[in-house]
Amino acid sequence: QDLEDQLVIATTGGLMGNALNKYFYEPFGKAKDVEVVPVAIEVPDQWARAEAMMRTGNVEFDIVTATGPDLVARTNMLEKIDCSQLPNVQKYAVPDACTPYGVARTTGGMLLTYNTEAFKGKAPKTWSDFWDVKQFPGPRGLPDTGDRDWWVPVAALLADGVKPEQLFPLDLDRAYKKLDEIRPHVAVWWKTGDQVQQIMRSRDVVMTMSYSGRSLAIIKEGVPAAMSWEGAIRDTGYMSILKGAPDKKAAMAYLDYFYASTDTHVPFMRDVQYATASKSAIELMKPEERDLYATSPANYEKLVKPDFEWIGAHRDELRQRWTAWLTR
Amino acid sequence: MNVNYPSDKVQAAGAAVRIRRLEKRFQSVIAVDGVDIDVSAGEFLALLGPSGSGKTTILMSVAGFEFPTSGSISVGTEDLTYVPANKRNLGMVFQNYTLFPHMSVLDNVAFPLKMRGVPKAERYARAEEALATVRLAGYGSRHPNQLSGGQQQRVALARAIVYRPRVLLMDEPLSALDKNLREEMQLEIKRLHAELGITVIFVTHDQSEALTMADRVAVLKDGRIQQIGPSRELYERPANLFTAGFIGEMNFINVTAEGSGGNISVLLPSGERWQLPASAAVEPLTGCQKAVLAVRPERLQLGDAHNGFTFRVKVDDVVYAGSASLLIGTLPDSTEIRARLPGASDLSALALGSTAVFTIPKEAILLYPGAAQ
Amino acid sequence: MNVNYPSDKVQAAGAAVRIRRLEKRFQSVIAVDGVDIDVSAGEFLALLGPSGSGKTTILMSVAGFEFPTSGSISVGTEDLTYVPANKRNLGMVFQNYTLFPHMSVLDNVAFPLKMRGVPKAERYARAEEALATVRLAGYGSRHPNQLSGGQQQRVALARAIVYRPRVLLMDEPLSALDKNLREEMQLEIKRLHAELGITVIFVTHDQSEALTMADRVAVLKDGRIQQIGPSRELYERPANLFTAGFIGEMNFINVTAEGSGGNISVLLPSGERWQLPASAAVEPLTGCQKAVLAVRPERLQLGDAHNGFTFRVKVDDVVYAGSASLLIGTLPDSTEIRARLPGASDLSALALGSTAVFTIPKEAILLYPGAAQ
Amino acid sequence: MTTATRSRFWHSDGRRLSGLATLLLLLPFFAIIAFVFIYPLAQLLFISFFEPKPTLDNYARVVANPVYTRVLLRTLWTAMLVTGLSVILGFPVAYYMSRVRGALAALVGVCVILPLWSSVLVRTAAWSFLFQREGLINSALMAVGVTSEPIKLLYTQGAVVIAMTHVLLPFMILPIYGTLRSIPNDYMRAAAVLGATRLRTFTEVILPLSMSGVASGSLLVFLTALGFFITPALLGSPQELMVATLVSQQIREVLDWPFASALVGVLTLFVTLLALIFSKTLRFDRLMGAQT
Amino acid sequence: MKPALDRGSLALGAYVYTVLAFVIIPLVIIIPMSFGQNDHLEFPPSGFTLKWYAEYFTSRGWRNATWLSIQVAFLTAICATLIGTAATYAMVRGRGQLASLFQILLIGPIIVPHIALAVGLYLFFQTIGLSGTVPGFVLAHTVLALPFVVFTTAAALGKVDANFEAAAMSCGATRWTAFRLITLPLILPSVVSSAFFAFIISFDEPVVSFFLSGVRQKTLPRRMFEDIEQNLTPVIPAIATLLIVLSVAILLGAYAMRSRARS
Ligand SMILES: Nc1ncnc2c1ncn2[C@@H]1O[C@H](COP(=O)(O)OP(=O)(O)OP(=O)(O)O)[C@@H](O)[C@H]1O
Ligand SMILES: Nc1ncnc2c1ncn2[C@@H]1O[C@H](COP(=O)(O)OP(=O)(O)OP(=O)(O)O)[C@@H](O)[C@H]1O
Ligand SMILES: NCCCCNCCCN
Ligand SMILES: [Mg+2]
Ligand SMILES: [Mg+2]
Repeated sequence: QDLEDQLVIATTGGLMGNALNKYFYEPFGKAKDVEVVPVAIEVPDQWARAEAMMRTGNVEFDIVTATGPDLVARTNMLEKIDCSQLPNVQKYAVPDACTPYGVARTTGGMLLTYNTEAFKGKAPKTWSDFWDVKQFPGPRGLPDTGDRDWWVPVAALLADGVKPEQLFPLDLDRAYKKLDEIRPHVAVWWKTGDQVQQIMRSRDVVMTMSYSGRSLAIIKEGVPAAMSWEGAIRDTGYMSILKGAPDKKAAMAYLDYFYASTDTHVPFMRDVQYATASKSAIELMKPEERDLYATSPANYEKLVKPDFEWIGAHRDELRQRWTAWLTR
Repeated sequence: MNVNYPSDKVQAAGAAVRIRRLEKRFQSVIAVDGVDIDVSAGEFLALLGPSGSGKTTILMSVAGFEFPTSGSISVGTEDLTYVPANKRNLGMVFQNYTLFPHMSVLDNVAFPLKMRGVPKAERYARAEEALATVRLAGYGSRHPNQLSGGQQQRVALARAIVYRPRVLLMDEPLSALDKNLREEMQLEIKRLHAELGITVIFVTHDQSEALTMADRVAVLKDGRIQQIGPSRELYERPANLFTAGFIGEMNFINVTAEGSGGNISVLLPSGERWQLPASAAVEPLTGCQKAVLAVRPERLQLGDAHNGFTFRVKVDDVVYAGSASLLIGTLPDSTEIRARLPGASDLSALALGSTAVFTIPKEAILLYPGAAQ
Repeated sequence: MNVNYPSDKVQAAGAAVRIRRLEKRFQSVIAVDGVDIDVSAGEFLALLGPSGSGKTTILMSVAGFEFPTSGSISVGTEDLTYVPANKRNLGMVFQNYTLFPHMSVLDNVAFPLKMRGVPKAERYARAEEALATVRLAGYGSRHPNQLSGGQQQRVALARAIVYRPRVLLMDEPLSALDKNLREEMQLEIKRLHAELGITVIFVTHDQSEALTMADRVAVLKDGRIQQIGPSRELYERPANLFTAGFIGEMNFINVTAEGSGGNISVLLPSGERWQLPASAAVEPLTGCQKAVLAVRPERLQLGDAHNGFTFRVKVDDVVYAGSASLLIGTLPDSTEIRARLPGASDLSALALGSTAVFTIPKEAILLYPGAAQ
Repeated sequence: MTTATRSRFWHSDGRRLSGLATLLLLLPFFAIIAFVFIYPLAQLLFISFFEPKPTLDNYARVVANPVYTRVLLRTLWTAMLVTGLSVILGFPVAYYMSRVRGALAALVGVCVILPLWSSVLVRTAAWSFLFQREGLINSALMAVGVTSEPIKLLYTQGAVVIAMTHVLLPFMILPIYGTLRSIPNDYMRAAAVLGATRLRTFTEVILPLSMSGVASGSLLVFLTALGFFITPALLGSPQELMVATLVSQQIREVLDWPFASALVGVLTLFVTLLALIFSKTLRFDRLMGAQT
Repeated sequence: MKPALDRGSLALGAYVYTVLAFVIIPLVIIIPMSFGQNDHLEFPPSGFTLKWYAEYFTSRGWRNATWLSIQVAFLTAICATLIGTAATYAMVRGRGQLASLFQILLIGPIIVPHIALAVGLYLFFQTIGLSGTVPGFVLAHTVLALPFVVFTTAAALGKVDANFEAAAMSCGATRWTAFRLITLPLILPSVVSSAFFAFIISFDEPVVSFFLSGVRQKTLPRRMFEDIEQNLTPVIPAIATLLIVLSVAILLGAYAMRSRARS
């Protein structure tokens, strides 16, 4: 196969970047004689760069990280992916892993995480508990990053008693009315995964919405924290190919390679605390370990499945509403 | 000698200043080394000395900006040695005017009254009055940078006297002005002193300024007083070689002197022998000793005037200087001699290299023990 | 009058400087307004004038640091009007020494030679020699900040003459020095001038410095030459009222004058009438007109000396000034009159407020058309 | 004789450089500023006026939407708070610096300048650590008994203002120090001898004379604060959103570059206007007075 | 007797040192945290280890970032000092016509939000291929450092009497020689310290580097920013400590040099 010499992949840095490098980039590079160049970059910066690349016609990235709504809202910047060209994905990944604009990489949940020492044995479970400052007093954390403009309203609607399956289309008026209640108790609007870990460690908050992987990391670290999968929002990171990517063939090859080996997915999942879409890999784990991941059947069924079409179509409205409310 | 102003007026306003065993060290430097000065009420005293002689340090100690290492300072009956400057109630004029640039002239002059809580209307009235005293009535609304150097110094003077302090201190107040302005201001300050009867201590390193302005002059060197006395005394009978050389011009001739009875006999380098009256010796002479004969250039008369000693000088240079001409010459032993001859003199005979005859009046000669370098 | 040095030596080293119709404007300011000066080879010319009169601008034009708006400057036979400063080969001494602080004294003096590519050994030898000329042999290894002001100015002088320029320019080189040092340096510079035969143009605003040092003085005001001539001429017969007032002290009395034949008759404010010789009038008088009678304070003699006109003065102040005393008084019409009396005079009769009689020698009187303010 | 007036462009008029030499020496400066500063900003402005089509809509949005006007006003307010706090903290330090001599002066000087020499990132991170709920400040406050519960410090306007002040303080201190040092000592002495207490000397003489330093320091701090990014981003909560962060959001997340450019345009226009109006006040030559 | 220290100066002193503590403490607090054993930051740190320093010195990523930053900062120091000193000299000794334009342009890089400049520069550099290259960083950082270089050298140049150069020229020196032999040696301490300043500004610049850093080329602050946001471990305090020590050393060196130059 005649691949390009290099492949530029934009991923968030830190733990995720290191693990990807170890389990996928290096082996792929060796196997296909392609130099993989990882670019550690926050998702928003990645899109800003991509925008500039589109404007100047000088595209540097091949593979970028996209979230669900991006696959709907940013199709003008993405290459269409022909899933039939990715036999390994077809073979080893869960059925909906390949979409027209992205291949699922990792799945986690935006879930409630709390300090186990804060409430004298009581344990909050649902978003209603998050809103219940009488029973569970103390400062809260909520995200102000990534897809918070729908994550947080979704949590608010759940707290207000909306059934998960009736969430979409989102009733934003109701959501923000509910949000007004919790607002005074939010001490931190966190911006990065590392920050959400820090505020849990430093007890700047007693309860927060968090990436499941980050929560898992601090629990393993020994911080007295626990997470609840009740009402967690599914958060899948996709690998997409930027329009005009210089190394498109290598990119496609990598997407396929990612799912080629089930064996590497298990230690990878243990390292990054997120599940991949490899259906064969999760089956290799013991049940109790499996339950730490979003894709374990028990958890997966509790996850709120967002309607990306709706979200993608209402992106501007969501964001305007959020900014207007938050900066008030 | 200065003309004396009616003494009752003088006594009224000024205060006496007593400086006792004043000493001030800066680390290893002894800036002032045991100075005693009594300034009587209404007196105008000049502190004169070369750079670094301690003039400013003494004045600053009186003003309260330096606290002495030891010794005391009192004004009138009060011991002020360690009183802060702003409680001393003395007037002070600085070299560079120090008018506050952000205030009008009137506000500058009214400033000390404001500090003393004088109500607005009164303080402006009094400030106007002080401006009139320095002949700047009507300049109140200007800003300092719209005035000439001399005018600025007048405003500084007005500001220093507006609260009628009993003592006025000035640290080289005129040295930034050019010659004509300086001479005008010298007279102005003297006039003010006479009018107000204030006690003035005036620092300068310009000896003619000190002589012109002061009732008495204190000559300083290395933090010590060399001589203190009225101008005429200092000029006409300086107490030691330093003062003699520092104030005015002076010719020095090394001689050997022998005192006997009412007369002194001096042996000049030329081998000549002059008999001087005993009064010529500023300090008593004993037996036969090395001495310096001193005489002012303006006391030398061209030609044999029959009223003193004559001697011959080789003419090295004649410098025209308007109101006088300066002749520079040498004695046979190459001692340099200067003579200042009135402007209208006929100098046509004094060709370069020729020899001229001069006469020194007997009473113009002073004799000091020691040797000139 | 200055003594003339042997003229052959002078001619050898200096160059003539010709300044023609020099004009320099800074935007709207006319700093120099059509000045013509001829400085002959080896001459010492002083530019004298009040602040802002254009002295520095003229000197800088000669040095090449200002290019004139119009007019020309030549040295010797060369037109230098627009030649860059570094190609003019003139010596220059600035007011504030401008010794390069990071170089030793010897390197400072050797600097111009280095610029001319003189080999190291030779340039140090010549620099040592120049230092010896200004009597600073042995100071070469010091740094400028280890020298006194006078010594620094000598080094600056050595640096300016080491490459034997034919013209030496100096802009108030002595004004930062104190009086004694200044007088010493004045003689030093004159000595150097005589020794080297160099042409010197010397800027000063101190008239006594100009009179003492220069062969000729050019008096400037508002960018124009008021008078140019030898010191004695300037002092004894100033060409106009400005020069008369600016150089030395002068008493001015407003009179009405009427010239007729060889005599002039002036009517004094007191009503007296004096008959003056025609030579008293500096400019010819026509008919009956307002005029100013001018006389120097040192020409007034106390008492009736029978050799001139006598008049009465009310004594306002007598100021002792060492070598002389200054009497300040007023005529009946309140014109101020000053008299400078020799130091040894007996002034005991001059009580404040009393009236004194003075004599003016006939030949001491000058008469100018116009009126004093 | 030469009387033709010579062009001062081609020829030095003696002491000063010729116009040509001046230009040649300035050329690299103007070139790099033109290409690496003016041009890129101009390009952004171009986008703001011409995308999607020639329009003023982007600017209209800045003014019309209360969210954005609120952010602009909050930015102004924060910059003013920072400026005020800088004056209050900085003036006495500048004053003290201008009085002390010797080793003490060197110590104070180093303390003032050191922040200029150390990473804004690191300093901001340090503040976030100090401001934590169980951070040093809260521990200290609780130990002293000022409070029994930890107070919320981090992600507040207070945190942003304090940390920004910390970053900008040297820009306030140095110009004030510069003016204070240029006031001759004799003015203080003159005031004292005329009867002013130290306080009166300060209020009547020193303060008015140092106002030009305060003005240039304030303007510099204020203008710089308007564009601050790192500190509000790391220490502030969304309620403290400032213009630069909004710009960054529009650029990084919303990808609405025309609008972000319009925001930059408004900010740049405002800042340039202020700088032009006060260009007389801005004595930047004094800024680095303490450095040399 | 001699008056003791009055209450006013005591209060002033107390206030000033409190402010200075406010200035210094955030810098000092960093240092002990770099020795903590845990992965995350804590104070007081538990245990003592040098492993974070070791990690910094051995990690290829940190090393590459540091090396890039050193190269860029070094070249920036040279460019900014050359361009800045030339411009300052022209302003101080030149004809002064462009003075107000110069002043306005000079403060531009300080007061225009860096994020705006960063985006603009990114767009521009991306088109001409300078983005993520050493020359690209150097150009951008030179613009940011120029004002500080100019302020520093202008202050020094203002203190050098113009007559020094005039004197040298009257001695036969061309203007260039006069500058080289007289003016330059006299302002050299300030020129050197402005070069250090430019170095540090570049070495420390987070915002513009943030956008200009390319796929491979990443400056030290860019990496630090990343780690602060995504992976905050005591490596950051360790680097900060090293930077602070470096700054203090340079500052003290500059002071020493100036006081030697003065004596
Ligand atoms: N603050 C100070 N610290 C150290 N030494 C000082 C200080 N003030 C003065 N001196 C030293 O004390 C001596 C006397 O200084 P002072 O200023 O009183 O002299 P001065 O007679 O006023 O001289 P000048 O005519 O130059 O003004 C000098 O040797 C001076 O160097
Ligand atoms: N560079 C300049 N720009 C504008 N005006 C100037 C400049 N240089 C001199 N002038 C003006 O030209 C006039 C003459 O100045 P110049 O310096 O020649 O006088 P000066 O006789 O040397 O005075 P001083 O005795 O004060 O040194 C003054 O009015 C001065 O203000
Ligand atoms: N710094 C942000 C960490 C982002 C984690 N992304 C999670 C994607 C989960 N699948
Ligand atoms: Mg003194
Ligand atoms: Mg001049």
